Amino acid sequence: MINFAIPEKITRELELANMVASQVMRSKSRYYDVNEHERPWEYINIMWPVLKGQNKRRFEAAGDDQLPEKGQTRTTALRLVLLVETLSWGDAGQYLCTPDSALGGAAIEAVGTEDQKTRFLKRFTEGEAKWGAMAMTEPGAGSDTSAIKTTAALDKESNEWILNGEKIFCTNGSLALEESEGFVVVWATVDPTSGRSGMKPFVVEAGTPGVYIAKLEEKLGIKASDTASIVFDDARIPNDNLLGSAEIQTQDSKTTKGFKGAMKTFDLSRPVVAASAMGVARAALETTQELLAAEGINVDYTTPLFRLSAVERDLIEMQAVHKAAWLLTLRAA
Amino acid sequence: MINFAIPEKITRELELANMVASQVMRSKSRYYDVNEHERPWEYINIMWPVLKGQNKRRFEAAGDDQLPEKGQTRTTALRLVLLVETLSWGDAGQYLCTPDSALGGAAIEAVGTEDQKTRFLKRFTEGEAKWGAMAMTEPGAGSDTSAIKTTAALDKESNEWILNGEKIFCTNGSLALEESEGFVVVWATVDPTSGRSGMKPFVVEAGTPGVYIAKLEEKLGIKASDTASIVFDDARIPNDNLLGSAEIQTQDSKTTKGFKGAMKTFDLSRPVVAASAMGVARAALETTQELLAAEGINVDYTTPLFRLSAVERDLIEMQAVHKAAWLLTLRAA
Amino acid sequence: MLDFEISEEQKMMVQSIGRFAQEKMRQVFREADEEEKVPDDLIQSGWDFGILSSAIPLQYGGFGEYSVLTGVLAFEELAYGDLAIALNLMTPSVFAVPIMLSGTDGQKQRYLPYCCSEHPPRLTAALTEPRIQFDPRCPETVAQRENGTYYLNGVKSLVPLALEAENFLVYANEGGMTQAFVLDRHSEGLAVLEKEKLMGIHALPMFRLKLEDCPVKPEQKLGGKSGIDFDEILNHSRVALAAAAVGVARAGYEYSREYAKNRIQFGEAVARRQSIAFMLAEMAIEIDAARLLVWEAAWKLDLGLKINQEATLMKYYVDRMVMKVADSAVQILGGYGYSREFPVELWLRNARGFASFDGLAMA
Amino acid sequence: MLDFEISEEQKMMVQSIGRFAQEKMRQVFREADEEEKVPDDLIQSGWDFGILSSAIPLQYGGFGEYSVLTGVLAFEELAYGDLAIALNLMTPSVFAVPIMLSGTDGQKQRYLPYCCSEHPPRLTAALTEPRIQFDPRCPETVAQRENGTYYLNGVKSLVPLALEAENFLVYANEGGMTQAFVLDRHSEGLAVLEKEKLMGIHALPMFRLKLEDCPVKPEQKLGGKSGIDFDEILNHSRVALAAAAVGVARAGYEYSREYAKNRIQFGEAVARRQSIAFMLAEMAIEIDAARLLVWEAAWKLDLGLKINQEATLMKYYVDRMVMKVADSAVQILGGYGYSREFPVELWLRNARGFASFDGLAMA
Repeated sequence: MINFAIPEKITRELELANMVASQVMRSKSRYYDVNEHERPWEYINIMWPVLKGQNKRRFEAAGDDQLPEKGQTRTTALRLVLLVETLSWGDAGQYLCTPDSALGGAAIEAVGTEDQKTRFLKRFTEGEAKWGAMAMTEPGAGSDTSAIKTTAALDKESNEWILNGEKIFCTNGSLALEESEGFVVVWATVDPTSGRSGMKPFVVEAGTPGVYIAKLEEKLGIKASDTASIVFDDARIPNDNLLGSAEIQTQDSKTTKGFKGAMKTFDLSRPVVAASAMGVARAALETTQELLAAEGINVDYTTPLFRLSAVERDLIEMQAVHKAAWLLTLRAA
Repeated sequence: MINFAIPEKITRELELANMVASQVMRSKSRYYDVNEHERPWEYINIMWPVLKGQNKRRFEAAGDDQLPEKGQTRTTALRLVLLVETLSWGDAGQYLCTPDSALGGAAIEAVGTEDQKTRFLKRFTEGEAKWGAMAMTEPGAGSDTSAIKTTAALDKESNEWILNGEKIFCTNGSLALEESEGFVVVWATVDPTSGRSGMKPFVVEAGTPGVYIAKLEEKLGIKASDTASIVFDDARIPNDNLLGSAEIQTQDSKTTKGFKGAMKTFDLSRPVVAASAMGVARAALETTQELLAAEGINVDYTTPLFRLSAVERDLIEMQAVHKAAWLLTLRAA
Repeated sequence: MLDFEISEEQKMMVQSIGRFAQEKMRQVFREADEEEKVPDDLIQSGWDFGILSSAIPLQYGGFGEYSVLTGVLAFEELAYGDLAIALNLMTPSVFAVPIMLSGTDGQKQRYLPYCCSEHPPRLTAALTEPRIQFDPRCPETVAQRENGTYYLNGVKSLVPLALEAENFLVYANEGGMTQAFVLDRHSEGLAVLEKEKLMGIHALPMFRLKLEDCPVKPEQKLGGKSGIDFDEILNHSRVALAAAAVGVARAGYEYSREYAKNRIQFGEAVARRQSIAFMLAEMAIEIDAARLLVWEAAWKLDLGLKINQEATLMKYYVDRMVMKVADSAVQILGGYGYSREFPVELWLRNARGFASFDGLAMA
Repeated sequence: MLDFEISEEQKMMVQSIGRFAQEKMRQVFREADEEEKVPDDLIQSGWDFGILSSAIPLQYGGFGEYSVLTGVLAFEELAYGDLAIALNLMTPSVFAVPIMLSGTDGQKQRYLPYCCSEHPPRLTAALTEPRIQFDPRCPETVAQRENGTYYLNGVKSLVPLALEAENFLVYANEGGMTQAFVLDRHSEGLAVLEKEKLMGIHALPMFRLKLEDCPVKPEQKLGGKSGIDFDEILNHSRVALAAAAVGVARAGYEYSREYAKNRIQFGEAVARRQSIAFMLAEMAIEIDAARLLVWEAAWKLDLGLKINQEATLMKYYVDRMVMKVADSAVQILGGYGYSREFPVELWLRNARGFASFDGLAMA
């Protein structure tokens, strides 16, 4: 039954996020834009205890092994999208520094064993702030993710995977590997000749020898956010840091599961990225409206189109496309 | 040396065209829109004597075999583009019925022998109105012109080419083949296995047995313009109605001349088609401005953007893109 | 709680109207456009869905299930079949819905039962006026009261099915507010003028209406003394038209998508070329976004909310969306897009009108 | 007669400035942006082209070859190298060109020879004001005459190189008309305020200027008693800025085109994908169209024609074009487009300013 109402419970939950966004994040927005690569600790220190508590409750509940109901998943997704929109309205760069297992955690949740979940995710329920990340893109593999060249070779003797290669554009790569006890889920191929089906995700933990942050990207915006290049130089990780099976599905197999798993993780993250964009858009739209209102320019929705000023019509267009995009985002959540 | 002035001589020459456009064409625009497939004889009868005279002078001058100077070619192209813009400002559908050898004639001019020029083009200097046309598109070959399936086979006994196939979207196909003593230049392949290099242009004259107008397209607009489907059913034409050489260039030959010839003909026609579009655009723009001016809406070019009404800014945008496109058209001429 | 699924009942209705659109409307829509009329039996079959009568309250002979949301679902499907036939078929709504929303009990009793009859009632409405700067909130047709009688003066345009209408709901300016008056076809001073000549929706014959000192009794003023909330009526119209625009756009999108998948050039389906594939993706995105805007506005109307803002944003987005999508459909069909042998040129012509269709539909 | 070819002399100038842009400006533009300053020797090398002095009449020490068209050709090339450095380098023009156009003979004699000196003179101009609804034809900075002296009051923004300037040309509203006044840096009541913090063109330091009862002698009013034709001066500025926008857009287009030709994904250059190829084609079309609009406006200025219409259409088109092209360049580079290791993000930031750069360049 069609319903566009966002439950009041969720709206109330957002009040804290709204406060963080408008007071903590906004007041430091310009600072972190000017001081690239400094970390927004005010924001992180507020978020971490809250998230840690949530993670703990979720982690403990997971033992019950109950599948969430459909409606519940929906509520969770909606809550996440609204939260991300609100925090990005505050500051998209700072939001990206949220201490969270992020895409890496999602991959572990999706295909990890119980043991792996404990080994890699329990840390998000305790201690200092931590980050997870995912490393997929390489200099030669952008939109063409199937072209990745980072290799993982199993050293049977030590029962370790040896990783070699370079990953770029890894969001929170430095926070995960060098600035906290986090991890990065790295996509590597166990057999360069077998294409997508040879691509597997590996968990690389902070402090692993042979793993270096080669560069932090200097960017146009979201400068608080750490976008790392990571080099793997004979980096050794335990055999069971591989997520899922080591088996290479044949090309004609319908389930090129490794690659599909990666794509699936990205799929789930799409509405969240969209929500972040929507937060930035709303911030821009609201600020524009406030500045124009201060000049006496407001939109009267009963004015016929031919009598609108150009600026008023721009506002209507901005509001219309913003709303259209927002409804699409909510539906995708 | 940069110069945006259109010579007064050319502007003066356009006065007649302007009169025809505003008085003859405009007054019948709606009529021919409602009465599809009727021919705009008022327009044709005014244009034919003028064009016939021009053709005659040009035809006779061609005997002198002087290559035109660069500047002269430029003037000719500019004159043509301005004329087409003006006539299309009058009515684009009627303009397309201009009695002319058109693209077919251009192909003959470009690659025809002296004998072919006389046989096919002299008719445009005398007698009743006539049309030339070009038939390239087929049901299965639109943007992919190299996929044409119409065949031409040489019957060595009778020394005739036998054409079989179907052409569609042939502008003035019916005027050229059934309503005047005209001709159509038909692209057909002499060897379906040799791709583009097998494509050759053939002149098919009005009254050729085995050539039928299968359909006149019913269209969204330009309804005065005849857009014909032509069927060739063992249509026989003399051997020397082939334009250019019958030889098939090998695929690796740098000059797949037949095909390139076709493309070249289209190239030359691009600025003319653009000019026709520009005429329609100017008609729309001017009419809009006139109607708005009657309502007291005019553009003041000194008003700052933020104080413009939405409609005023629309007018500025329309004028700006119109002008940008027009300058590109003039430069391409 | 947020929910983007329509109910089972609504799904069934959408399916059955969708079938009607595909199997019946699409059989005759080209001929209806060229002949400028719709076969009576098709109108009757459409009327048999009872879209209007199901919305009318029980006490006036209907089924009392009025839902703007259900109404817009129906409009999308009908317009997906053919816009002109949809508007033709639903013309009684432009009379009936304002009566439902704003009529006095007497007016409801007099007119609504007629809207539940077996055959479509001959009712229409006149809102638009033949001016570039027409503002429905400030019409130039005026209603002036003198000695207990209103006198209407002005010219109305785009009055659907006016030639056969028995009653007209005429919108006029009374002291700066738009009010509506119910007129009889035999009203003194009312004249149906020439048929409108339009770019599209030919299967909906529309006419000019002239009102010259046309006397109207006060009880024929919609809503009686207090009149109407015109904004509300306008928004009920805009949401219906926007839903229809979504239907037209979807028709163009689906047709051009199937064409692109089947049209082979350069050895592969043109849909495999990014210029076509990305165009189709954008069409799908914008249609879905537009539909969500329509649904949200309809949902709010059903909650009794004022939606001037929502309706304005929706109309702005949808009017542009439908033109862009219909134009892309024509482009994707290449030369065939320009031919009347294919439906997309008709959808482009129909799409172009939405910016000036105010009042031609009601949900 | 219509001719779209520049002269041989102009070609040579374009080539040599183009080389300077490629070989010198592109070496330092990123550092200049991050450091917010341009190396002095680069400015000097640019000044050595004599772009301004060649335009100044012989009797004032120049070469007397003033041509707006030649000026816009130079601007496109310089801005192709780097917009901020170009504007920095050409700052004296915003003072000198209005003097040339509207100055009294005394004003020309006093200031123009200085513009022909070996080193760039420290001259600038103040037009813009820090308000959303700023209209250059109606500034809020006012000039009021009292007892034979003008008093200027107001705040100016975006005054290039104000910190080192010796003279300012300040535009102010005198009785509803925009007039210009030549001020000395030591003028009473004139204060250079804080440096502007902007999204781009960082290598052109700009400042706020405050005028508080700042007295100006009548002979310092540009054009003397009759003043200036401000529209003409504004159009000379707009044509120069539009040419610069074409240069920025071309930089983005060429860079992203080469990237797309060399970036292999899915086994082929991304330039072979229609979504990229068509984007590049549109960029090329719009850059060419914009350049033609600029050239036509410049050509008309050289003929002494009034070009309010041409300048408005040109500015409208060019401001949008440069944003669209610069944004497409960022998009074509994928993730790299967002990185400051690549130049396209800088061009996008610089491009965004054209809508508010009035007065920052003159041709």
